[in-house]
Amino acid sequence: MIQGISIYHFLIVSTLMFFIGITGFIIRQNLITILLSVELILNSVAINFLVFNRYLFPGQLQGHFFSLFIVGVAAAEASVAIALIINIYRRIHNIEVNNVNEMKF
Amino acid sequence: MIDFSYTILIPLIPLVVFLITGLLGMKWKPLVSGVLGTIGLGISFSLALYAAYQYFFVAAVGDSYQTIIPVNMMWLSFTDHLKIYMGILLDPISVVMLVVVTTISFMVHIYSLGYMKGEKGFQRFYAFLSLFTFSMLGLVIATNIFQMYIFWELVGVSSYLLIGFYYSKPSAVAAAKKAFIVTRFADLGFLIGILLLSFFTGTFDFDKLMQPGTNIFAGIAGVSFLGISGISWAMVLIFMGAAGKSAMFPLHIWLPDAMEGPTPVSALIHAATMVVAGVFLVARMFPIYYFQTPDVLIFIGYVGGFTSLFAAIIAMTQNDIKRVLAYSTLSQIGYMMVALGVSGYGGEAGLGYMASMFHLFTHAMFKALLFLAAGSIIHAVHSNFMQDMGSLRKYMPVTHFTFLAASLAISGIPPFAGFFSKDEILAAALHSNKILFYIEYVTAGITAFYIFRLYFNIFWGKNTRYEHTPEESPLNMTIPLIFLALGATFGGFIPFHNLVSPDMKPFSTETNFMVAIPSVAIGLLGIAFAWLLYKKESDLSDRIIRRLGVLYTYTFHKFYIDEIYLFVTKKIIFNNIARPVAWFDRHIVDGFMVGIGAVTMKISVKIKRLQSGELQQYAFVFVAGALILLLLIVYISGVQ
Amino acid sequence: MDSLRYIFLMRHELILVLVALIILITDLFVSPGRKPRLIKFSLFLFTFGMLIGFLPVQPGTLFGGSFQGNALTDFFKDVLNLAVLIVFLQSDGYLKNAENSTKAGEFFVLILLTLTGMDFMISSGDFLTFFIGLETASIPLAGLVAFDRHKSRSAEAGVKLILLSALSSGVLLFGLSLIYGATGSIYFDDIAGHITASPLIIFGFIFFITGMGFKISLVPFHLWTADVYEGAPVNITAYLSVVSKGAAAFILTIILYKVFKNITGLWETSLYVLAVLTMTVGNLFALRQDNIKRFLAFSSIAQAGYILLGIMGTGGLGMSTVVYFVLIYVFTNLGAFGVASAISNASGVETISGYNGLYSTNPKLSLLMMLSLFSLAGIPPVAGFFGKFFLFTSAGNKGYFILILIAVINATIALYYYLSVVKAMFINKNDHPVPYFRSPNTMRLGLIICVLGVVFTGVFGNIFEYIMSLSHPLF
Amino acid sequence: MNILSLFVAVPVITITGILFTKGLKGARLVSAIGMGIQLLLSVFLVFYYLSVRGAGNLHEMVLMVDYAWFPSLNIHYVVGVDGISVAMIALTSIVIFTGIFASWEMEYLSREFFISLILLATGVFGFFISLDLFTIFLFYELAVIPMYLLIGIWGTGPKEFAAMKLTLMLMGGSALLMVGILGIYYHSAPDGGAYTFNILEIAKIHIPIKAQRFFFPFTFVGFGVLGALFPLHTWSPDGHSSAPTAVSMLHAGVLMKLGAYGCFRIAIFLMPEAASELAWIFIILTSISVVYGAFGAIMQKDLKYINAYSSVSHVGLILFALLMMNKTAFDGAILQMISHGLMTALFFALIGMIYGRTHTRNINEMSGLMKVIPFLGVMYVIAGLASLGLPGFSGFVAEMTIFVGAFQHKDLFYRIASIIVASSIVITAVYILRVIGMFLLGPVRNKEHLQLKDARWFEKLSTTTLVIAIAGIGILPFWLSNTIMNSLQPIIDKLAPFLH
Amino acid sequence: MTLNVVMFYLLSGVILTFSVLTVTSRKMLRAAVYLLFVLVATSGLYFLLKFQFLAAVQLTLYAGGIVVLIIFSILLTSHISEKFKKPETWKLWMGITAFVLGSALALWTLLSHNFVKEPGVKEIPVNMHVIGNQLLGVGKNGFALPFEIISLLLLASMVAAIVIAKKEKN
Repeated sequence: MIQGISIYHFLIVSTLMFFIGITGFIIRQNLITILLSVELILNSVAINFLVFNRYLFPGQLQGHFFSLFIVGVAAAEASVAIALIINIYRRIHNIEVNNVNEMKF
Repeated sequence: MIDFSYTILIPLIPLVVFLITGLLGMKWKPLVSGVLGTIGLGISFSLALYAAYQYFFVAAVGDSYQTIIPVNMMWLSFTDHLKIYMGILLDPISVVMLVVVTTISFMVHIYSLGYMKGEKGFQRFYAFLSLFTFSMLGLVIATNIFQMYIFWELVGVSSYLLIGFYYSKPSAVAAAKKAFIVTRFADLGFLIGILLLSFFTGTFDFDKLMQPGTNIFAGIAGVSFLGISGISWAMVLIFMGAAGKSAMFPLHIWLPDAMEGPTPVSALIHAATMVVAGVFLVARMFPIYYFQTPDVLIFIGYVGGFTSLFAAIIAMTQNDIKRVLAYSTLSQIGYMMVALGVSGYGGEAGLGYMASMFHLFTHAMFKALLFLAAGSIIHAVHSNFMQDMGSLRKYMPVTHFTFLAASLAISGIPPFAGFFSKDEILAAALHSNKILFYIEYVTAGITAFYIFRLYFNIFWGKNTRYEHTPEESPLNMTIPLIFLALGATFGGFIPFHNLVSPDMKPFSTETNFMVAIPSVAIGLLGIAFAWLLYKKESDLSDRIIRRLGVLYTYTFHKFYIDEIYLFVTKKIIFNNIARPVAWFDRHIVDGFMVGIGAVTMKISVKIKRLQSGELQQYAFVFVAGALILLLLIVYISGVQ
Repeated sequence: MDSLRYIFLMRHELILVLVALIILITDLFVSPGRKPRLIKFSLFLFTFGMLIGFLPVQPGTLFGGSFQGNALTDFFKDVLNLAVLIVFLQSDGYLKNAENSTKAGEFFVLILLTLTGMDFMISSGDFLTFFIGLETASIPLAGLVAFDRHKSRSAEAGVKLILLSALSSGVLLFGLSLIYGATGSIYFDDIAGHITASPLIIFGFIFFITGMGFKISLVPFHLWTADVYEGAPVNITAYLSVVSKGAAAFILTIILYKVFKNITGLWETSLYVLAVLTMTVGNLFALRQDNIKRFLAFSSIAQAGYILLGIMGTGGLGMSTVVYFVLIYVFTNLGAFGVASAISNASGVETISGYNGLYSTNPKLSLLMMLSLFSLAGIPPVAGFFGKFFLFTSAGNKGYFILILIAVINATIALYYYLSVVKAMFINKNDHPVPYFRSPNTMRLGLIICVLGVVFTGVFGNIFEYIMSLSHPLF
Repeated sequence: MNILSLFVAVPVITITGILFTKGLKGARLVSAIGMGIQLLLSVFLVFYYLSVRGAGNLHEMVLMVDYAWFPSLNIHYVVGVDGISVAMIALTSIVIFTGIFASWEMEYLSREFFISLILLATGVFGFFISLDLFTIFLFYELAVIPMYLLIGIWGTGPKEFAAMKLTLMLMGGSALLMVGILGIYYHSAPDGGAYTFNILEIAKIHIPIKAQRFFFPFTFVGFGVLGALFPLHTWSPDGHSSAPTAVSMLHAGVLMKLGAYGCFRIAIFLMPEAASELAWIFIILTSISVVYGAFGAIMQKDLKYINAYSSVSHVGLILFALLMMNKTAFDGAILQMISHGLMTALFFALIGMIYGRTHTRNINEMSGLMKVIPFLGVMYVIAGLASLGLPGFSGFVAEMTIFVGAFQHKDLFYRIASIIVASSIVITAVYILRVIGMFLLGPVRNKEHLQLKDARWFEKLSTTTLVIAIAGIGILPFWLSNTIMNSLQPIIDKLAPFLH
Repeated sequence: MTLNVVMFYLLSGVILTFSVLTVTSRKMLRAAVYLLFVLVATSGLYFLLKFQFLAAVQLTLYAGGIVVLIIFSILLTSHISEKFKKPETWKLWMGITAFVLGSALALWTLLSHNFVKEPGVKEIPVNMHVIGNQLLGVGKNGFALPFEIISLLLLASMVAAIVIAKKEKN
């Protein structure tokens, strides 16, 4: 808990970060950059949990651990995603998102 | 009380014969069916005569006849009080009808043994004849109006089957169809009439309906629709049924076409029995007409009167001898209707009622005779047209004399049967309705003219050269002719006023010379006119025809009534209702249903871009979906 | 003995992990030529493990409420096990292909581990366990989806799945974080009391629903479904559409009933909207599909819509109709996918038009397919009819008759496309139909189980009654 | 085993039996035996029923059996019959029996054909014996769905389209029905207690009027689709014309009656207030059905189309009568169900036989067939006459009962509607006679038709059976009518407070 | 204005700026590096919130591990110098819509909510002892179960990653 900084300040940051991540997910051209946006999203959620934990419910560490596990999940997610992206790269020598729309309608 | 339950055999025997010949007939020699049918009808005929004897001369109580119901079985129950019974009701008119029907039918059965010999479907013919006879008998003995309706329909279908007997002939098929549909249309009226009547009175039974002074009509009092009282509607609609079967104008169009059937059939059904069912129906319902709806009775009289004149006029111009006879039948039935229309109820006032039944009887004799004789002629000449005939008196003496007897009878020349009955009708009309009297009076003259036009053209006139010399018909055809000729000649002496009257009490009547003399005179006039024109080959008639011009043309074409009907059915019902309905169903209703499917499919194609395969679009939809859902829920739940 | 209680209560998960590890290790020592034996071995092992799951165990909670075991979850896990067994049986042909056989071990391990994740998710008593279970059940799936490495479609499907599922996890987490912020706990039991209809909780709830909607492919969160189903190997698609979806639906129901019971009206409204969208859009898309997997994908989307109707009934009835439907859905959908898989393995045909005239060459498969499709369409007397009828009954319990109307109209639309497939197999003529082939015995066994399930699950009322007896005490 | 359940069991056993046969001969033999047993069973049932009633059993339903199926939802397998269902069962047995013989030479995929056909029949039998809404609904759908295959595989013409349309429309109807059924279910315990699907139980309570108003249209229209209620009848012409003979027979003969029967047993019986309140709407629709169907038939060229439209008209009459809601009209409606069932089955059987010979159903391409195939011709004429309501055949009895019953309604509007509806008998005559005149009578124009062979033994058997049934009812209607009337009494007692 | 407040604004500024840059930078490697900055700044926030352990994990695992992994993969799959095309307009619009709508809604919701601290609870210290106990605790507020499950997750992810990325024999 930081004196002079309310919970809202943190929440503004995390929320903006979350939606920046979402925007990035939507507008980026490259699969890896999309993955970066995902990391932003997860990160912002982690901040949320921590902030709530610290500001509102300091009696336990649920938020803290949630964040911790989010980091772990993010790692797992990233590893599989990267493996898949590399696989894509092997198939089509390109990881532009515009090239992975073979299946549609 | 005399047990009349044996009368059940009268209709049942033809039914059994029908079933046997219908189911097994094909396995036998044709003649077996014919003989079987004839014997069966012979028995029925004897039973009918015996029943008549018993009824009129043994069973009468005091000076009035009783309504006797020897048999009445529940057949179908609609409600607690509306039930259809199948039974036998004997009263003067039904007994008379029993005799008439069995007599004519028996004669026709015998006659057909010769006439139809060698025809394909001989068994079928006899089966149908039996069916018809059964139905007709069932009709006349009906104890309730619904039983009557049932047999009414059955005679209709028998008529259909018999008119269409030569079913490979398109004209016969068309005629049969027409007959059935026109009468069916009329029967619809009959049915609705029955429904109305039974709805208000709560009964179908004649003996309840016919009680004079009964109060079962109380429920209908005050009910009216379109300004006409409920009971009038009912009775008019019932008369519509009668008019259909009896071919009253404007439902008469089927009868002339019905001549496509074999001639014995025309004699039996379309001259003597079925077509008078309408008259019988009106007579049966007479108390209701008379007491409840006298206006309708007058209406009936006018319809009859108009039809009789109208048909007689057309008959003057036709060349097909069977058609002439058909129009003549129309005209004569018109007489009967007039008679009913002008009749009163009790005592001498019931003269018209009696006269109509009397005329029905005599007409059955002489008209059947005319037809059978015509059949005999056609059999010999192989043509229906009088142009192809002439001087036949030399070749076919029996036919000639019997035909002459019938012609005199129909012309109302004493002492032939027609004179008496027609005279009674005219007398009744004179008493109550002058207009109808004059119409019938004129008609009588025209009748005499056209029938003798026929007679002279066939038996006198030009010396036609025949390919095969015509021969007199065999005995089994001439015997019925002779028998009927006797009937036509002497039938008038039967004291009908002692037998038939509305209130079932005999009354006395005598020949009214004020009526008889002029009517005989006009009959003779007509005959003389015909003699003048057609006795020898001359162009006199042609000159007159030319003089008449368009009048003749109209008459010759039967006043284009058929064409009007054709217009209504083909153009209006078929082309402007049925075809549009079919189209509407296929394209609009079904089109709508199919359209739902097509639209669904179309939407499916239209929205396919939603699934674009673009990862980021998916993400956007995902997020936007969440946000919109959020807005929606917040909005719906109304939080803050 | 406390630890024994742990072991017994978590027997499903433990056995699965154990089996997975055994397979993983055995795999290391099996030479490539003997991989087919590994398949048999794994099947046997799994079947054995599955049987252990049937042991009756007293209900209870572990880890301070994080793990909740009761008869219903146990039953559901058994259902999932059964489904996976069928998937394994049906994958036999697929795994015997030369290029796949080397990866057979991984195939089993991945499926088993994801299944473990689902089991944990089902039993979870707090959002953290739930979330980790969910991720365990979905991240490795992407690997399975991309299992056909040489196929670019498979790779594409994998990427789409992993990225979108990451996004959805993010959204879900965001929602959970807000709920945590509003209630101060991640334990279901603690949260339930604090749930009110405040905007924050609604926000959190909607994001939560969104994330779950992704897993059970509700419209508009469904867009990945068709592409992934199409790209993935048939058996994986089957696994995804049946097991993964079923588990998600189950836990969603539990959470809705338990955690969000204070805002029942709200979530019913949102499910209403989602159900209408899901059924309608799913059906509309399914109408013109030719690829059988894509077709089944959209059909399964529409089916998810029906599940929502069941959820809306709330209470024991709602719960049991959902479970019952999932049970039936297992047999039904696996039947359909099984046939698709058999045909795909034998001839490579994966289009509906390729099925033309199938009945003339492979009558039994066609019949099975027809049964499954009828079951999907809800035609009696096959099980789907009962499943669907009870779902609707459940919705009727809360008076949602208009929704039922929409659902049944949709079911009619659905019938059109199910019948189209039937038509292709039975009516359409084809000069070169898929030639006759005989599937491996394991595959046939898998199909037979499906047939039996489809035919008998519905008619025997005891099954539904059993589920009712399990779920009624819980709510 | 309960005798009623046998009606479901025998077809199922027959189907199982067919599975073990090879080829046409075995399949048809097993089918014929199975359905023959079924026919005997139904004859036995008729007498058994009468004896039970004769013994003084006055329960609304007899021979009842009740197994709890899904106790938690109170779904039971309840069977029981009254005179009405017995009559319908007998009808079904006759039609399916004759249908088997009408498809005696179904070469293509014969086993599958007979299986589907009997499956259809199973649904129908189950429907008529059930007293539980759930089972009724189940059997209802079971009866509808084999139609798709039967038409789609063995049909003629645009069969796929027709089959699809038919199935979708009917299932759409059953969709509405499901809403109705669930609605009834959830209002079956207004005073608390367990909800029930059991018709007899529900009949004892009074469903709130508001609910009735909402659910009656669903239920009625849901069943009405199968009864070809205007404007939802359009599956009928296409479906019937594309279906193979036996299927048309069964469908027009029996299946359409399911709709009417359901309207009666469920919609009207359970929700009488709404029924009498909303009847006028459906009276209008059914009146249109009757007249419009008849007009629609006039200009058709395809024999089956004519019959399909005629069925629309005739079944419309059934629904019309049901809406009149009095005993006589009900009686008429049920008589008409049976009568039309037999009649139309006969029609379709004959059309199938004629088509099998001439390979056309277009009446313009045939003429004078009476001469070459007199047996079939005569049978057709008999069917036609029965259809146009000739006394002596069942149609007359039924129609007259309907007209008389409908006319007993106190309200003038209803009576006028009755008159309009009655006018259909003329239109019927027009199209029946037109078609008979066109293709049976007249000279034989197509010389190839001179070579045609008349009916074979199995064809004679099948048509004669039907004709005997039709004529039997027509000549001696009181037995059937009385049986129905007696069974109607409890229903009328229940409805009485809500009528007019 | 304490140092903490200044630090907060600074870190927030860094986070937001580099977040935006991460999603807009047209060079891939740079984007990855910007992400690294974001993550590092986030760990700074964690420090401020006195979650030192998590901050360390964030630094090592997230910033150190994941980002490096990503950078490796970038190097594997892309040309460093390559500049992306500008995002297509429709995507841009979608992104902006999502951002505006989403953040507006979320912020409005969050800011209008009155967060109150749980009354009367003692703040528990976040030291390694507590963390260790809780992480392996099996009771309430113990996270042994998730901890075990995530091990499975990581195992499975590894297997999955391997099975996909493994070099094919042929």
